[in-house]
Amino acid sequence: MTVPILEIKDLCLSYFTRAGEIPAVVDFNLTLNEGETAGLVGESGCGKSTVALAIMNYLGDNGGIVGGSIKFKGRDIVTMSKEELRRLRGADIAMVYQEPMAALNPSMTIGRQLAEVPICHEGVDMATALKRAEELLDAVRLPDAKRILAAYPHQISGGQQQRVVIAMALLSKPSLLLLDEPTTALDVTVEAGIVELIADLGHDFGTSNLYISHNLGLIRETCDRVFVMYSGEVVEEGSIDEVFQSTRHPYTTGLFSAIPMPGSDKYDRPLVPIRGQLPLPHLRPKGCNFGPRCDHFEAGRCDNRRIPLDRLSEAPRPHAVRCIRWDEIDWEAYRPDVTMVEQMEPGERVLRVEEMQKYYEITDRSFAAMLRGKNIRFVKANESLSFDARRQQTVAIVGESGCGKSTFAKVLMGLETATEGRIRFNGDDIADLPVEQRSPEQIGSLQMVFQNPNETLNPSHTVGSQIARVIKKFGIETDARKIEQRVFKLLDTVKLPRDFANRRPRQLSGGQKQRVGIARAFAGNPAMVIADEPVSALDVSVQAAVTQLLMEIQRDHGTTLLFISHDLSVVRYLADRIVVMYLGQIMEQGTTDEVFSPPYHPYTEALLSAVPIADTSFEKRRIVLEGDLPSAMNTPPGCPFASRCQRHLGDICDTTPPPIVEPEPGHRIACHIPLAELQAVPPVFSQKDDGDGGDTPVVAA
Amino acid sequence: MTDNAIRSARPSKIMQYLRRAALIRESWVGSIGLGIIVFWVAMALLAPLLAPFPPNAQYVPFMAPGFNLPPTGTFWLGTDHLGRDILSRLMWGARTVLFYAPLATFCAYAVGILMGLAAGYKRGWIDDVLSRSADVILSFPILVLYVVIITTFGASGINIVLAVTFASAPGIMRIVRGLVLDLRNRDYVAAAQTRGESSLYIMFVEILPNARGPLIVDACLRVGYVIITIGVLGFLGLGLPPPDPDWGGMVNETRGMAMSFPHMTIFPCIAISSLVLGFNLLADGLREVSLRD
Amino acid sequence: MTKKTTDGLHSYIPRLAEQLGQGRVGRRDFLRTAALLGVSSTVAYGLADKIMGTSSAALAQSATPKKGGTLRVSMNVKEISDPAIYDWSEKGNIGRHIVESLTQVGSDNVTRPHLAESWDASDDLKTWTFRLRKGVKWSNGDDFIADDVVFNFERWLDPATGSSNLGRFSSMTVEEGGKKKMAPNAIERVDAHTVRFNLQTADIALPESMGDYPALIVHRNFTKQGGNLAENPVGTSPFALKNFRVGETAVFERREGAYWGGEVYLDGIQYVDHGDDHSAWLAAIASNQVDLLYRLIAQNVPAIKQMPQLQMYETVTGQTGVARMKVDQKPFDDIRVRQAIQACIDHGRLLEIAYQGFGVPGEDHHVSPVHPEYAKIPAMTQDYDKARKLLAEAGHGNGLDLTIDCVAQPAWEPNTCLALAEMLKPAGINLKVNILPGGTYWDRWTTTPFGFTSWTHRPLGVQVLNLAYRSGVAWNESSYANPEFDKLLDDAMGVLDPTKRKEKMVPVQKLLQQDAVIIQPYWRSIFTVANKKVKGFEIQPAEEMHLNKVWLDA
Amino acid sequence: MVIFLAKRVGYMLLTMLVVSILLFLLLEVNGESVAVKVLGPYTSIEQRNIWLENNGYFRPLYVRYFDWLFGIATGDFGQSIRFKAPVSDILWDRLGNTAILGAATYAIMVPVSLTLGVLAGMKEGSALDRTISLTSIGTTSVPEFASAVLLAFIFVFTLGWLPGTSAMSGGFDPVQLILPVLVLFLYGFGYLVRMTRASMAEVMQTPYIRTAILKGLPYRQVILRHALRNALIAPFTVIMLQINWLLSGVIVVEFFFAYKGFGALLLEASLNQDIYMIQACAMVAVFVAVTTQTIADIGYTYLNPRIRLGG
Repeated sequence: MTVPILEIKDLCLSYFTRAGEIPAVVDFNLTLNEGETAGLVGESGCGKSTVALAIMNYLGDNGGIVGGSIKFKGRDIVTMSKEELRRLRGADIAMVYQEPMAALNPSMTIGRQLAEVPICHEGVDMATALKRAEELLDAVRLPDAKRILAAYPHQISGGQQQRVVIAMALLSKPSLLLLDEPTTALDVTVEAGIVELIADLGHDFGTSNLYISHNLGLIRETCDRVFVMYSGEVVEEGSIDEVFQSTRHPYTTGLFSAIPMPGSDKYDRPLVPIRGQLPLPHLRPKGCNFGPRCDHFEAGRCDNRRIPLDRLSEAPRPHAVRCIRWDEIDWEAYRPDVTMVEQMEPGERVLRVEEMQKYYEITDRSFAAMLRGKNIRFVKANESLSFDARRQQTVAIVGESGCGKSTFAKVLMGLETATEGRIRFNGDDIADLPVEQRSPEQIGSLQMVFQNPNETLNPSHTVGSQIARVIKKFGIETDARKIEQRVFKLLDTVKLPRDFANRRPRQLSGGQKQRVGIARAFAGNPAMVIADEPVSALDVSVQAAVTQLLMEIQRDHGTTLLFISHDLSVVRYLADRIVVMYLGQIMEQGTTDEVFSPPYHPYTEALLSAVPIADTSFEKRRIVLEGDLPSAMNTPPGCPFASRCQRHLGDICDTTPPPIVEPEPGHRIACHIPLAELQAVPPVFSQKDDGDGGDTPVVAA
Repeated sequence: MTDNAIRSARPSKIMQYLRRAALIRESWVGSIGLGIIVFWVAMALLAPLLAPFPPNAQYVPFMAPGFNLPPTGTFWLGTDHLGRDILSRLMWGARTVLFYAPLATFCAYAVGILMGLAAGYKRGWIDDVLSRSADVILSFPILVLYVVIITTFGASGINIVLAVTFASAPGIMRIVRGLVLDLRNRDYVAAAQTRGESSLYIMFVEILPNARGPLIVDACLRVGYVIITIGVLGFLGLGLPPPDPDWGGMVNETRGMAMSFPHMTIFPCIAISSLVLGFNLLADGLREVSLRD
Repeated sequence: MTKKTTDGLHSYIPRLAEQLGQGRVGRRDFLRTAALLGVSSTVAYGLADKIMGTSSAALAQSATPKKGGTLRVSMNVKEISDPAIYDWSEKGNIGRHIVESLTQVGSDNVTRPHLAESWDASDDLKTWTFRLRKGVKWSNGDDFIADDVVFNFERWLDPATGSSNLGRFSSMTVEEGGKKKMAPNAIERVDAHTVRFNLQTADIALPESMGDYPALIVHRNFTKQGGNLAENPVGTSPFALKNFRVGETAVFERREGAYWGGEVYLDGIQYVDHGDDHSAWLAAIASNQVDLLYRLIAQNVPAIKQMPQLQMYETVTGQTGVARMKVDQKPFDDIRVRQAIQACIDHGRLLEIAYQGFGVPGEDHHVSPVHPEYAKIPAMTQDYDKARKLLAEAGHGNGLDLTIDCVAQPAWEPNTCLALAEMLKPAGINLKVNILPGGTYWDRWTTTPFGFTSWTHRPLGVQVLNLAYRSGVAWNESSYANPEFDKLLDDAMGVLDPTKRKEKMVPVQKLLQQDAVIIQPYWRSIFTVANKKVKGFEIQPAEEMHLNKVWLDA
Repeated sequence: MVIFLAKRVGYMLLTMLVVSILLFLLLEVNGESVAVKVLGPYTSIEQRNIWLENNGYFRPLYVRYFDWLFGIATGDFGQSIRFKAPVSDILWDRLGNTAILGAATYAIMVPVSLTLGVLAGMKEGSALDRTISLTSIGTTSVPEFASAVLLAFIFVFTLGWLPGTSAMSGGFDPVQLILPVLVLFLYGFGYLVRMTRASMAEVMQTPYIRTAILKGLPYRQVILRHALRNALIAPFTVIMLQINWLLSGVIVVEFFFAYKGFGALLLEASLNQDIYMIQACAMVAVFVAVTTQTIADIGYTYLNPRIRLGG
């Protein structure tokens, strides 16, 4: 047998802080053969990025390898000299980073940054190096490579930047490519392109890849083998099919139940959060790290000693699990406890948005603009939005960054006023009513849950006082004692202990902060709550809990939920109605079922296709969009999506605004393509076993 | 847990601040700085008790450190050219310095924070006007500004405070404005806005407390700088009017004699440098600690 | 060696000589008075030697002067365009290396002939005849003649010039419509080398006044040629201005050709401006960047004593400072208040604390022991009980808050005020010292209720009394107006006999002292310092730089 | 870029204009007091009025202002009261001297501070970093006047190695620059070191430095090519703005060492109420400040492609 590209044995990594040695990764084993792609998956803090950096022997000043070996093509990286290591880095092992913008030097042209690699490792001259760089930019499918070579990083889009980083990694033809969350910072449609690129390049360049991600769906789509990590340990490893189909670790199963799958449904198959929290590295329990959160925990056995990685078979690279009870549990029969949510009928109309339009004026102070006399330009953030929301209903607004969904939220909240159109909320037109002019009742009945858990609470004030302020502000209670009681009740509602009232936000985890944010939004008994990506910044296990909580409270209060998200899988799970936006306009809207099945708007279709699916029983058609999102400053006169559309018809798309077709009452699609043609499009997802046409991926023309 | 128990478990505000302040122990640099400052604050507060002589009383001029004049007492750091006890003057001088420098800094902060909050939160023309005015003031070399102000309006404590306020507030405004520009985009500010909170509430309750970290660090540095400024003005003869001791003035009055009687000059120099060092070290320590958070 | 006989002398000289012989007049007083009355110093010294049997040969140089070298002097270099309006002795010092005065006050405080060779005064001291030195050449080749002197006097006495000489020679002026102007026929050109002055009032100090720095004689075409000495430095002195930059430097070179005053040793003089910071002056001489300081402040004296290469010069002077109270302003309009303050003062201690004891204690009447007419009157003593009693009578039994204005530099002035404040405390007077930048103080020096003003040295005591305490005169900063004082002062000024004048001065001094117009802490010594290689230098009480006979021992 | 430059220059002029108005108002509104300062306190009201009349002080304020402004624009700052000479005769020489002093200080301070700052920032928390940081804090804490007194005490009086003043009376003498430059250097370099260190340390933490290291570049190249340029953007601005600080800093040093520079001139003018001189000095100081600020802005833009080429 040939020597594996990478062979990691019993690797132990630690960080050394003032508090002492903190083990970051324990007992890590991995073998990667030529041309293979391995995935490391786990939630934040599980040590997966540390492993990647250890492979480059780059752990910073306070980190170190305390045990084990990392052999690259048989040579141990741990014992290499600095010079050997330097020659290895960038040449034989290369890395792609999470934030492409940050990974590129802002004050050097891309050409020079790329050229450095062959100059440094192969000693070629600048001209040759630049030529090589240009070839690679072509290889990563960047058009106009010459322009990009001369550009600075900030002059190109995020997707382009990531392609540059990938090109940089591949320049010296490395044998091993480390990909650390390479798509997390990108929009979903861009992500799809990068994922496809990585897969193709693996074949073209023959690299072995180590793919690190928190996203099970992405791992499934990109990797051959998967290593599930939890709290510094691999808890389960095996081939994709083994791990995804016959999961044998309670944590892995927990992960799968916590993420929305195409088959999950909020009423029939709700998400199941993993209870508890990830233990801090220096407070790990004895025995199984996952023990305290495990439904199958058995005192005396699971917390007795360190749990070894147990092989399920004797194959050379078997499916292995770090659980002593894996063969005792009846995996088929196991159903975790979960509160089922009853289906609710939508009530009366709460919100009606009619032809709402929001333009921002940009004053162009350049001389040229002044000469032309046209120094005011408009950013068309929202263009004639119309939709309704009813009591108890969850309406999702879906779209990628820059689609105008946040602007719409601002107008709704009264932080901005609409340029045109009406927003009727409980009968009042609030489109032109800034928040200062709204009555406390109006404000209180329209509240918001924010995206970033670290920013949603003011770090300077206690949790209790921040909730109390809302209660006071909306005049719900005035007596101090009653306010306090109400704060406690709200904390009960979001399932947080009452003594959290005295805590400061920094003492809370992300999920807990988000719960407080929800409590704060519901403090004024709102009729409608706008949730702006409330779970996107949270780990998957926490996401499920917060999502479920939101739904429960919604049901208990009969609240209308306006859910803003870019994640179609969450939306599909959660929403009753979906509004798909692109560049400030509504492309499609309808009930969840209507939007998720043909006829699709081509953009909806692309979005659906871009969602990574962790469920191996589903197959999906791949549609990769070309190009980047156009700027909202100069939206095309025709269909905003025309420039990237995979079903582009011709000039009509570019010049004429699309008509709105209504296949069903309430299901509206803005597209030039005849309805019949749209209806003929096969669904993006299909059950694997069905054996119909869904098996063959359809790539956009 | 009962509600009452929860309430009693709530730590008092003062304790919380003390606990935060105690974090400085984690930085030995900061601890030393704090130690120096505490030493001088103690000297200042206890000057009436500790100082062996009245600060302006005149005994025998030019006596070296340790001079003993029975039955009056011992002059541990010697006497100055007017026969005043240098140790006592340093102690009383600490009062002057530790009164005017923080007062001036505080006033500058009060103005600077107001301007910075308004400019950074309100933006628009308010920002334009305030920022431009700040630019104009900041374009003066700062000591030039002090000299012109003090010579025009006369040397007095209040004028020094006003001059420092006038000259420093724009710089503080810039810092605050920068912080506010960042903080105003936080979700909790949006949350407050969506509750219809007034601008004043948002500026002072939601934004300002979160800007305090960098501001406290800056304030420490600035107090040090103001101490130097007051010293320099004293040195140039534009400082606080005598006879009340002022360290810069003490250096100024005696430096002509430093060759023969170095003690008269060197002790005030050490005093002023050590206090500035204290503030600089504390600022460094605070920064270090706050980065660790 | 004496060419003149005593016959040509003023009628008073024989009597003076008699008194000297009887020991009623000191040698110094004799020399001084004789000089004032136009007796050349050689004659006067000879007379004195003859009478007293002493020898002035000791005055001659002890070593042979060497020629050559440039003397570097640290002094503020101020603008020098017009000597008539000089207001700082630094200006005079630079100007004096170009243009000269008719008389010169020596380091011994005796006025000697300079451009004027000799002079006579009438008995009533109202008619003065000055004979100018012959053979003096202007640097442009012109002869120095009486027209030059007349031109200067007429210019000084024209109010449009703005010269302080208008007051200095007020005996040559008349008032007309509230304005002073030159009296008709006040200056008379007798011949090419003789000028006669016809005074309105007797002025014993006329020759002294002619030696003052604003009385430097410029060329008769001065105004025509631009009126700027720096740009057109035509003068009679042995030096020529080579380079002049205000605030930086002034460089002189010895002129070619003979100088009327005999041998001049230095090749050149360079003044260097080291700013207002006295430590810079000290540093400059300590590190041998200059050879001579214009002024050494008393605080720096100890430092000099540690540097063996330096020679310090000291002289007791009529330089002083007075804490003067404005007698027409509250609370100083009450004489008891002023007297109470006076009673708190221990002059000796003020001298000790604020000026390190260099000088003599003052007696609050602005006449110095160095002045010829100084009369010894009973000393005052510190008496806090008296002070408290007076204050209580004046209605300030519960204490009194006062503020005194003074300049920030030189340091002895605020220091004196600070010491004064300490001294007033036991009597319940709380004196706040308001230290001002020079410019600010001089804006208000005549108007502030309580101010500390420095007064420069003047050869005669009566000169200052005339300038500062006579009713209604411009520099009467205290607004003291006492007809009795004016009359007594007139009496004293009409007397030539030093002994008699001394007697006449007793009531003058006593009256001023009793009226407690000023607290005069001390007469201060002034100092300067030179490198030991600088020879032939003498410190002059008015800080004038007379460098014509200075030489460098290289 | 041209537009940017034009904007900066226009903005500069605007600032100067505002400053000139402020200065004019502060010092010249009261013609009477100007006359007192020019003619001296002993003059009569009549004389003052004649002077005021002759010098156009009875014209409306704005006419006087524009007249004055025009004078300044053409290099005529009026007549110095103290020196009885045109302000411009004195001012430019003095400014030149200060420029020499400043240049000498910069020639030492900038390379030393940048080197030390970069060394300290390269490895944050190392012994070298600690030493450099503490030293720079220490020297920054000693005011200029204290270090001037101490250094003069040691090098002039005790050791006698260096001249005590820097009046340059015998022509330019580099030895006389040593002490003033040393004092300015000691007080100023700490700030620059700390700025550079902070900037360098921040850059060393950035992902692009990690990228560069993991590209396999030699450490020298990582520092020189990737870190330095980005780390020096902030210090560059500071260096330019320090010129403004230097104009203040020289006051004490020039005063103490009797250096014939701009700072001493300004101080003496202020102490002697030489208003035309004060006005001229202040205008010049502001001009220097605004110019350096503009250069700093332009340089910052040049060094930072993100701003230069639009974000």
